[in-house]
Parts: sequence; C-alpha cells; structure tokens
Amino acid sequence: MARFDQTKLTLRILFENVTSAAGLLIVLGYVLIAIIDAVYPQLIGVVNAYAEVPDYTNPVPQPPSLQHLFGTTYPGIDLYQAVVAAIRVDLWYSFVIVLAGALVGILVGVVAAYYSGFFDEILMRITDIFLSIPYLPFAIAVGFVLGRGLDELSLALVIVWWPLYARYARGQALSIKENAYVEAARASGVGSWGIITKHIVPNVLTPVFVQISLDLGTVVQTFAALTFIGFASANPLLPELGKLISDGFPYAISAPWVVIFPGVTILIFAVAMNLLGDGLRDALDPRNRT
Amino acid sequence: MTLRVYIIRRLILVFPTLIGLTLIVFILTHVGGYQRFLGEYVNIHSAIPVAVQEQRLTQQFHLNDPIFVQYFYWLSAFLQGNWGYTQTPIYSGTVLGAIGLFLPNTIILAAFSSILTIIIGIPVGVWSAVKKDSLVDHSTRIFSFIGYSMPVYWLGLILIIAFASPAVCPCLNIFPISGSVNIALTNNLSWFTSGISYPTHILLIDSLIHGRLDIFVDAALHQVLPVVTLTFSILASIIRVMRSSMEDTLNQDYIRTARAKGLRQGAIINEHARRNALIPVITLTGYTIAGLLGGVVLIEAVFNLPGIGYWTTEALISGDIGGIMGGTVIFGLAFIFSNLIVDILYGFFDPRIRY
Amino acid sequence: MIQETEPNHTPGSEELLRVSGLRISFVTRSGVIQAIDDVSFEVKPGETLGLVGETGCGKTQTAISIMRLTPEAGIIEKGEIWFRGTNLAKNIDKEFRIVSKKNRKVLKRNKAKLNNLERELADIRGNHISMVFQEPMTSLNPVRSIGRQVSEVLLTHDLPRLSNRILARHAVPPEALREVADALAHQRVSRENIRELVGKYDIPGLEEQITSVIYRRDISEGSKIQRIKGLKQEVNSASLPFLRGVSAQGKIPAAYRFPARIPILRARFLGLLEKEALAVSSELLSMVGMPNISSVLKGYPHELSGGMRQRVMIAMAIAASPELIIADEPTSALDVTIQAQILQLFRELKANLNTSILFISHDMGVIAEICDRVGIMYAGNLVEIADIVDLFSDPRHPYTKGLLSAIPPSDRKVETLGLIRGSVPNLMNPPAGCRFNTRCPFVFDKCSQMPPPIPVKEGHYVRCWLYEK
Amino acid sequence: MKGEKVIGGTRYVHAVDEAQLTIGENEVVGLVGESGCGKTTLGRLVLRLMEPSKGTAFFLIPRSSIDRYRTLTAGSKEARTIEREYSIYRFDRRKMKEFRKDTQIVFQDPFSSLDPHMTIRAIVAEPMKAHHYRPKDEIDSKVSKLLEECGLGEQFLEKLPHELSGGQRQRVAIARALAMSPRLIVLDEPTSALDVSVQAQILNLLKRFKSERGLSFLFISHHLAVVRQMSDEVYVMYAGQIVEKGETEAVFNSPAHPYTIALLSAIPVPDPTTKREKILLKGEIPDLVRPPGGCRFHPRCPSALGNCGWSPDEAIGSLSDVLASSGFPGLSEALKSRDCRIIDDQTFEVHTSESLDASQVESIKRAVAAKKDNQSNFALRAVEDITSQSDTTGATIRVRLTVPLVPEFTGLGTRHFVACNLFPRGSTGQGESNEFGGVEPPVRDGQH
Repeated sequence: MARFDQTKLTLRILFENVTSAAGLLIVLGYVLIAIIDAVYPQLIGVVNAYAEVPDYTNPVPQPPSLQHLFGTTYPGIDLYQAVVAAIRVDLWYSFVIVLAGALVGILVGVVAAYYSGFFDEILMRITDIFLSIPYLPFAIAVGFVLGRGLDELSLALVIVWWPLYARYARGQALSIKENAYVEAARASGVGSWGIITKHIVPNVLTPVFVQISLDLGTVVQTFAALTFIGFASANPLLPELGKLISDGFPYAISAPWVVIFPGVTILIFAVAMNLLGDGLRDALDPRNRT
Repeated sequence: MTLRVYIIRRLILVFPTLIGLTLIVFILTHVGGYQRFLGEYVNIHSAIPVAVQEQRLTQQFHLNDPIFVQYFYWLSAFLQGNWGYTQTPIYSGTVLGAIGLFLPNTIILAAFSSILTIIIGIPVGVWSAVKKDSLVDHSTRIFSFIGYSMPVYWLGLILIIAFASPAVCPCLNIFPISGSVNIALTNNLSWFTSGISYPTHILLIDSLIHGRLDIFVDAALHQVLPVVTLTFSILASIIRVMRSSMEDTLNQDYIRTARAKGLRQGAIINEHARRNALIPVITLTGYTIAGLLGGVVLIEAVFNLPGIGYWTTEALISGDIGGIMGGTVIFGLAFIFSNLIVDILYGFFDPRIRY
Repeated sequence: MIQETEPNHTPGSEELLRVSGLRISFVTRSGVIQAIDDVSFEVKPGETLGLVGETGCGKTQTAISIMRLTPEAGIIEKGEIWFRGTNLAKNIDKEFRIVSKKNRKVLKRNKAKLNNLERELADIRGNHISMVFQEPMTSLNPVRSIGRQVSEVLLTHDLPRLSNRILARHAVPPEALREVADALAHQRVSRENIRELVGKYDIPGLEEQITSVIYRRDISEGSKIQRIKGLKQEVNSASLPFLRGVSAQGKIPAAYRFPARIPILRARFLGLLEKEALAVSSELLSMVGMPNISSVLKGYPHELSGGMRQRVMIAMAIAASPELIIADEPTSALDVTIQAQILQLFRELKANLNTSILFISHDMGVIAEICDRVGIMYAGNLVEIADIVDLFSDPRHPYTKGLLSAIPPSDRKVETLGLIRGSVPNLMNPPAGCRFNTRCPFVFDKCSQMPPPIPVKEGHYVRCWLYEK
Repeated sequence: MKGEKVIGGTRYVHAVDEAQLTIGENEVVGLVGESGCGKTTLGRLVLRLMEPSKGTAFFLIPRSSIDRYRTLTAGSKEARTIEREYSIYRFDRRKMKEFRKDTQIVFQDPFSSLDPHMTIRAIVAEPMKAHHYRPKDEIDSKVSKLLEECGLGEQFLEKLPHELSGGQRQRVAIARALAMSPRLIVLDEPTSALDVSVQAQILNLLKRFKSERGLSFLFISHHLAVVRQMSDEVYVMYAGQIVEKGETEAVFNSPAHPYTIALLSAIPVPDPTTKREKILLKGEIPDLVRPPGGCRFHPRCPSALGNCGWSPDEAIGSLSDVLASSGFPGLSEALKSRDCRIIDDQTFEVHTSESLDASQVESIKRAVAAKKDNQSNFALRAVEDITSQSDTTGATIRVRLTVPLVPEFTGLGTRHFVACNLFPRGSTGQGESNEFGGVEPPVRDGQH
C-alpha cells in the first residue's frame, strides 16, 4: 500500500545517511534510559530516580572511581546516578514543552491562515509581540512571575515557544491553502472544518514535525540554561542537568568532571537531535525522494 | 513603492510592537494582584515608611481603577523614566540607573561578537557551499553542528577549566576567567568602584581616558574568553544558514543562465549567487540576535561580567522584580530595534521587497 | 579552448554543429533513467533546426547538453558534440562514472576534470553558442539590474569590440562622419553600402557603430542621421593606451590588471568599458524591440512582463553575436499574441544576423512557423528528421503521424481527434528496440531491435523498420 | 456578473467587468482569452467559489422566469423573489449544498489539484462522503466504476497522486468531478498542462461524457483550437470584458472583433506551406488596476477609431513625436516633458514661447492628419480640433479629442455578437437580441 511505501522510503533515506541514522539511535538510547529510569531504576544502578542522594559526610567532589563512575559532586552526590536521573527529567519536560507549544501553535496558525483577514491580523500581531522579546530573558521574566519551580518554568517556556510554531504553521498553511485541491474540495461541498482537518492539517503536520525535531535539542539546552541561572531552586535535590552544572560551578576548576559530565550529556543529546532533524528534513524533502 | 516609503512604513510598524512589549511587562507585574508591582516601585532605602509609599503609589498609578487605566498611568510613568527600583547584591537604586551602568559592557560584548560572527560566518558559509561535499565542507558542517548544540554557558565553563585549571596546563593561564578587570590593578581607584568604571562605564575606554594602558590591556584580556564563547555560540547558526541558502541559490535557474553566458566561476559566485544567498540569511538574523541576547545573559553570569545579563540573573536569584522587568524591557527594546535595522537592510538588498 | 580537432574535419566542412550517438543518463534514487539514447543530428550554418517532442522526450536535455549544462544528476555516457571542429564532449568518461553503492547506482564526479571543463567551455558559452531558456521568470537574476545582466556578456566575451567602439569614436574625423551621414541620408540604406562607405577610412568598430544606430528602432528616421553626426566623443587621454591594449590583446593588458581595479582609477579604465557595454546593451535591447530602454536598463526583472523578460534573454543571447543560438521552448510560457511577437523577433534575427538556431518546442505550430528542418523525438530517441515541408506533408514514423493527427485543428471542427494509445514508457527500463513499440499500431517482430536511421528521401531519415528497403 | 479580487491587499482589480453568459442544458460554452483576462475568475464566480461585488447568476431557472426577470426593474419586489429563488449568491445552506452537488470544477494543474496525502480512492470518494452518499457501502464500487470510465484500472485505487502521470491525474480529477453526477462542470484549462497526444485523449473523453451524460461544460481555455473542437458557443474575453460571443462556427469562421481576428491569426498553424500573414498586436495585455478607457483593446487595436477611448496621455505621446518631425521642437519637448495642462478627459493645452500664426496651426493639423494612419500614432485619430490663441509670452495650443464611445454588443446575424465601435449599434439592422441580452444566468428550459 502506497502510504506504507512512503514511510519505508523515508526511513530508507534516513538510514542511507550515516549521521542521521546515528542521531536517531542516540536519541532512542536517551529515551530508553529515561524509560528504564522511570520504571525500574535499579536496573541501571540508580537508587533514587526522583531526588539526588546527598552524602554530607563527604560533600567535597570526588574524582571518578569504580563506585562513583562519574565521580561525585557537591554535596557528595553520585554524579552517574544524578545524570541518569536527570536525563529522565530533562527529556520529559522538553517533550512536554515542545509538544504543547507545537499543538497551540498549529491550532492558532492553521486557523489564522484559513480564516484570513481581520482574525488573521489579530493573531499574527499577538505572535509578533510575543516574538518581539528574545526568548531567554522573556522566559526568565515569565518564570519569575509564575514561580521558580520546574513546572512553572516549563509553562513559561511553552508561553515563549508557541508563537514560533504559530508563525511557522501559518506560513505552511497559507501555501497549502493556495493549492487547487483545497478549492476542488470546496467546490465538491466539503465544509471548512472538513477542509482544515482533511487537507490542511495533514499537510502542515509533516513540516512542523521536522521543526519539532529540530527544536527539541534547543529546548533541552534552554531548559537546562534556565535552571543553571537559578530556576528550580524550589526543589534543591531534584536531579536536573543544568542544575547539576550550576551546583558544580564553584568546583569547576578543582574538579572539572562535575561540570563536564552533565554538559556532555546535554551536548550529545542536542547534537543527536539536530542530526536527526536534518536527516528528517532531507528525507521528507520531495526533491530527495525521486 | 520606493525604498524610502518602505523604510517609513517599517518604522511605523515598530510602535504596535513597542506597545505590546510594555503591555506584556505590565501584565507580568500584575499577575495575581499588584503586590509585585508595588514591590517594583517601593524604594526601601528612602526614609518614608513602606506603607506610606505604597499608599502614594496606589494613588499615583490609580491601582484601584480598571486595569487599562492603570496601564495608561504606568506607561506615562514609564515614558517619564520612572522604572522603579532594584535591590541586588551588585547594585541597589533606580532601574534606569542600573541600566545606565550595566548596558555599556553588554553592548561591547554583543558588538564584538556580532562583528566577528559576520566577518567569519558569511565567507565560511559561502565557501563550504561552493566546495560542497569536500573536506572543508564536512568539517565546517561538523563544527556548526557542535556549535549549534553546545550549551553556551557550559562552553564558557569548559574554557574556564581549560585556561585556569592547573590540571590542564599552566601555559594556558594567559586569559583571565572572571570579572572585567584584575582587582589588584583597580583597588582604590577614584573612577572605578564595584566593577563599574566612570565616566563611560566602558572600562576599555575609561582606562584610556585616565591614561592607564596596563588596565586597558588587562580589561581587553578579560573580554577575550566571553567574546570567543558568545561568537562560537552564534557563529554556528549563521554558517549553517548561509551554507544552505547558498546551496539553494547555486541550484537556481539564473545561475544556469549565468553559466550559459560563459561567466567565470568567480563571477558567478561573487556577482550572481552571493547577494541572493544573503537575503534569507538576513531574514533569519532576527532569531540569531535573539540567541545572541540570550547568550549574553548566560555568559555574563558565567564570567561575572557586570552587564545587563549579570544584573538580571542576580535579580532572579535575589527575587528582585525591578531587575527582572528592567532587563526584559531592555532586551526587548534591543531586539526590536536590531530587527528594525535588519529589515531596512533587507530593503536595500532585495529590490523586489520595495514593490 | 579545447585543442583536439576532429580527425575528418576540414575547415570548410558545411555543418556548424554535429551531435552524434549522444546518450545521456540520469542517476536517481530509484534507478538510472536512460533519458537520451543514440541521438544524432547536425545544424548547418544559418539554418534553423527544430526539435519537437512531448514532455520527457529528452529534447531539452539534448539542447542543454550541447553546452554541457546537464544538471547534477545527469551525465553524458556516450557520443560526440562537434562544434566548429572541436569536440565539446571529449573524454566524458573521465569526468563522471556510475558506481554501484549498496544496491543502488550513484554518480562519482572527477571535480578537477570538471573544473577544467568549465574553464574551457567558458570561452564557448555565450560567445559562440548562446542559449534562451524557457522560463524568463526564473532565468534572470532577480536582484541584478537588467543593464548589468546584459552588459556582463559583453564584458566577458567582447572587450575588444567595446574598446574599438570607443577608439573609433575618438579616431574618426567629424567630416568623415558627416560624409557618411549625408550619403546614408540620400541613398538606400543597406548593410552593404554602409560597409563600403565606412571602408574608405579603416577604423575598427566604426561600421558596427553606424549600423547599430541605423538599425535601432527607438529613434525616428530623421534624428538617426543626427546621431551619426554626433558620434564623436572625447575620450580621456590617459585611458587611450589602455583601450588600445585591450583591443590589441583582446583582454585587459597585464600591466593594467591591478590599476584597473583600484576604485579611483577604475572609472578611467574598466569604467569606460562598462559604460560602453551599457550603451551596446541599450542598442541590443532596442534591436529586440524593447520599449523605454533607459528605464529598463536600470530596472529589475520583476518589473517586466513575461514577454519583455524573454526579449531581455534574447538580447543577452545575441550580445556576443554567436554562431549558434539554442532556444529551449522560448515561447511556451507566453500568451498567444505575445508568442507571435517573439516568433516574429526570431524571424528578424534569422534575417539580420544569419546565426543558426536550434529551436526546441513541443508545439508543432511554432516549429512549422520558424524552422527549416525538424527532428521528432520520442522517449529519448530521434525517430524522424526531415525538411520542414516534407515532414508535415508526408510524415513516415507512426509516432509522427499520430502526433500530427492529435493536434486539434484551428480552422475546422472534427468529431474525434486522432490519438496515440497508452502512455510514454518508463525510461528506467525502456522497451527493447524501438521505444515506440509499446504503442505503435503497426508493431511487428522486428521492432524488438533498434532500427537505424533509414533514408526515405534526400535529407529525410526515419528510424522505423517499416521503411527498410 | 462582476467580480472583484484583491491583489496585494491594497489594489482592487476588476478582474471581470460586466460580463454576461448563458449556459444551456447539455451545452458546452467556451471562454477564450489570454492570461489575466479574467476568464478563470469568471469560472470561479459561476461556481460561487468567490463572491461578486455586483451582479447575479441564476441556476436551473425556467426560461419563463428569466424572460420575466429581464422585463423587471432591478431591486423590484418580484425581481428579488426570483433572485431569492434562483440566484446562487442568495442560496441558503440547503440550496447551496444542492448547488455544490450539481456543479463541479476541473483545474488546469493536475499536480496541485490532487491532495498529495490522499489515495486516488479517497480523492474520488471525497465528494460522495461530503454529500453523505447512500448507501455507504456502494461508494467503493462507484469509485472504481468512475475510474474505469475515465480509463484508469483497479491498480490505481491505492496509489498516491505523485505516482501518476499528468494525464492520469487529470483523469482522476475528472472522475472526482463526475462523482456526484453533476449537471454543470467548469473546466478551467483542463488540458493546458498536458502533451498534445494526452490532450487528445482527454478531449475525446470529455466529448464522450458530454454526449453520454448530457452534461453542460463551461470550457475555459487560452487555446483557441481546443475551444473550437469542444464548444458549441464561444465567448472571447479581453482585459476582463467579453468582446465577442456567438456560435463557435460563426465566431471562428467570420471573427468580427479586431482582437478575435488577431488572436486567431496568432495561432501557429502546424503547416509550413500556408504562409498567411499575421496580425501582430503591439504592446502588452493591460494592467487591470488601471484598465484603458473606452474599449480596453484600443491601445493595441490595429484598426482603432477616434472614438475608441483615447485619453490625453496617449494623444500627447504621439503628438509630440509628430511635432518633433514636423518642425515644432519646442512644442514637442513641452509635451514630452508633460509640461502641459490636461483640462478634462478630452482636452489638453500646451504653451510655447515661440509665437504661432494660423498657417502654422494649419500645418500642425496637416501633419497630424498625415501621421494618424501610422499605427503608433492612432491616438491622433481622436484629435478632433486644434486651436491656438497667442498672448504676450507666446502661444497656447488647445487640443480637443473625440468623446469616447464605449462599445456595446451588436448582432451580426443570429447568435453572433460583437462589442466594437467598428460595428456601431443598429448598423447591422438587428440590435441586441434577447437571446443574449439582460442578466445572463445558466438557463435550463422547463422546470427543475
């Protein structure tokens, strides 16, 4: 069946490119770790998946050793466990942020594009205003106002992120709307709702999906960055990569590993995500499909 | 539509955005009652008791009236330069005062890195697109990928480790890793107190004004690591965009026409492809600038540079609403106006846009 | 220039371009498309050869390949492209090759070889062979002014001409010009008597300048004479040796390379040539019937209509007075009345410049109007080639017949149109032998082999076994 | 009918202006014109894919009511009742649903007219689903039957559009159009994107459906030969207006409007032996933001008259040329640099420092008279009178132009009408007959 062939083709193109294949595998690896950590942490040697386990008897960071694979960070927290647990937290929040943002964005964008005119104008002005503040300072402000927990932070990030998707989805929807098949559908009596759901949204989803995959890496970074500059102080023992880095900050010079390991964890994920995103974009680009 | 008309129209379009920016800030201060708002405008250092101040403010800003009335009064105060007070470990006083002190350093940092980015990023992007699939191309792509995915503050830390940790190599201890100048040089200077220099607040200039070359050199050295870090973080995305847009351009019909006309490779790239390829890059500059400003916040925090970002983070940690809002407004304004300039450039680059 | 010359090539040999045994393949993800197979034809000086066929028959690729502009995925596997005693398709096997890579074919390119090729071809492209593309919208650079786009052809290929013109204006004595002008005012104007008039004082570039004024459309008869009288202009004395050098060496003399690029001096050296190039461009534009030229020169493509853009393309094509113009569906994107204008323009160019034209089109009508000979292409084969009248009066190949019968006549109403059953075969695995055998009504066993070009008449060849003697 | 569409959000374009057409039962009406002449807009208006700013279109209206309607004054009570009953722009939800069922459209570009994410089966089934075709379980069999009729076998059902050739896609589009067995199908350049041999296949297919299913077509195309093959009646459009209309054979055999004549002569004939001379139209298709006054074709018309709608601007241009070559450089320059007063749509003045006596004015008139038959100076034909009065500073010349006459339809024998000043109204004896007069709806004889 044709649609199945399409998916197969996409995957084939994806895997023909070594880098994007690698990206996919790494991302899957992270997801797997997160899942295991959520259901059966002991399997990967994590004692407590939901909070770091401090050891005040020996708070000074220890170099990597057999019982502390990545060494320890202040206050005597086993870095390996912390990082693994943190992967779960960061992945979860990033996915939620991106998906929520995309959902709102697509809704607004597509509707704006379809009922163009005044309504469109209003919506686009609003998104413009949201986009008129660089997202990091904006997120700081919103997060600060909402409260400095992780949930508030991710809410803040959603508020900052959706306009990007709205803008993007609108652009896509507008070009799709121009196609004759939309008009043909109207001429054969399909209602607005039917056109949006049957014709526009399905065609918008693909490019937006690529955008999501490209953004995930960025969101993970931003999320960690915000915790790094002092969010999530509400729960001092929550394992989170950015927070781990900022905890290790004072010891960076004497004990480099305390910042290196969490940082590398973010870096690898972001690289993998970007590779995957690029691969997907190429794979779904019609020019590369023939 | 001539270019002038286009520019004027673009200038007019700035106002709604400005209104929106202020509106957002205003609403943020009012989420859950106006207590936070009062917090911003009460000056705890003044002799007048807080209760009295709050009462006055309630009258001045008509805090008991409908919200849009309040917005109006707040806006007028805002335009008259009454942005409230900030109490942070590094500065305590009016918000505008803080901005006056911290902004110059930030501008320096941002300016240096943007210039570097442009003079490196665009040629490299063009080059790797022209030499597609060559070694050059692949290495630039890898570089841009990593740069794109690297948390900028973490990169800063790594550099700090590299240049300061005895574990690495003492030979690397050339660049200072923290602050804007070596305190030893500057203690009991009349024109330099608590990280802020006078009169211009830009140490690189002030040191020359006061004829202290040693301080100038030291300050310059202090700028190196932050600038490098920030540049690295935005360079990647510029190269990436430039490369892909150049690649598209080279596949256009008019490039084929140029080849059919017998133009030499150099002429095709420099005279036909580059300008077209720059247009999408310009459109994407907005996001790059956003990244730059975000990067500033983190980098100043990492390297303890007394700039807006540093101040904002301090405010965040010490829960100071004045600092947060002030920072947001300033970043917003910076963003809006840099984008304005970009759009006007765009008008120069693309004749089609004027019609 | 490529130095290898054709073994059996005699300088005066009559054809200008000869394509023989051309085979072009496209390497795609899903397989290798044999887009063109064993295509041979020649173009004689001054003649217009048409190539007709339906979408995907390879007519455009054939045309593009002559200038070696075949897109990334396509390669010339076999064949020779002889142009004025040079093989433009020599050592193709060294430039690309197809290799199998995990059960699919991919292209390997020899970058160094290709770069050499580009450099060598640069002298031919736009200079000896030029091209007019189908899409005037996308084929012009949107952010480059028309003036620059036209004049850069001259600045690339025709520096001597430009400097000669300037020098001529400088050298010619005003009374001489007056004589010529008066003479022209009285006697009948033709290229011949202009040539003889100017012949008296041999000044390079003078004749060209006078003819260019005479044949301009945008000046009224009366003032043309004035223009000629007014030709003389003052040239900056410092730049005279430079100009002489240029016209002598045909390129910017080594001594001037550097100073010519210094902004301040530029105006005196390159600047002169650039200004002259613009002047010539405006003459070219008026030759192709462009209205209010002065503003067009400053303007950009998006300000012009499709027809006008196409005129600009043609002006660029004739700028360096090439021997061969390849026109790839130049009128397909235009409206009927505009198409008529452009076709008229092509006829005039044929008359005035007597360049050869290779005219690609899918429209039999257009071909019938403009071509002297025509070749019919189907699925990558050249199935029939003949003198234009012969082909329409007695078509031989079943495909040609079908094609002609499928054209809806404009002068009468017919009940049903004749048609060709089925659809074009997939060229990834084309049918063995004659590629038309899947649709041919007269197919018989022999059609499983590729027929050779069979002569049915003087200069009329058809690839079909039906006509085997 | 009169349609407006917006370009660039600011400029309003009268894409179609005062166009009238009738489509009868089981009739093919051809609509010919070059790109941007508004034929597509008209097609979309007929299906109410866009709303007109003025005018109306009736669907399935009995001959009696339409005749009655013509006698009524617009806006009168009875007229409004008729409109409410039959005008597609007044239809309510239910009637609109019916209308959508009875009308369909096939687009030019077979690539963008099929949703790339839908299988052929889904595409053809879409209209039936939209109209809740009952019984549901028959939809699939109907789909394959339709495709069969359009010459596509079972194996296409599950394919995606991009796997099909242009011709096959167009067949799918036709199958979709036929799905709810409509009465009227608008064919918007259905074969322009196809090759000749495929075009022939599609055209024959359409002809078959017309005769078998008694369909009506509105056949929009720029390709005159194709229109001639397909249509019973043809309408020729130029710059948003219908300039000639009538039975196909009549229009093609004896075209009357200069544009139609030029258009016909411009078709390249696939026959090298016939070397009939062409009428080359100069200039471009006008920009509909500022269409030319009077007859919109007059600036390009090879046989334009004085009263075809020349404006001072046009006259000034050629007048300055004439003056230049007949020894009035000063005046010519003044005109060229638009240094003159335009008094109204017919009159303008130009002042010169050199004094002019009567004889010189006469010589100007003579020069104008001499030059006005050169097509680039046709504007001079509109020059009715040139007067001059001298004053201290020199002399002022006042030029008066003929009052333009907007052409109206004139009958040239039964069912052949042209709107051109060469055929002034009543000149041919029979004026506008009712056949084409008044508001022209899709008409159906008898009740529906």
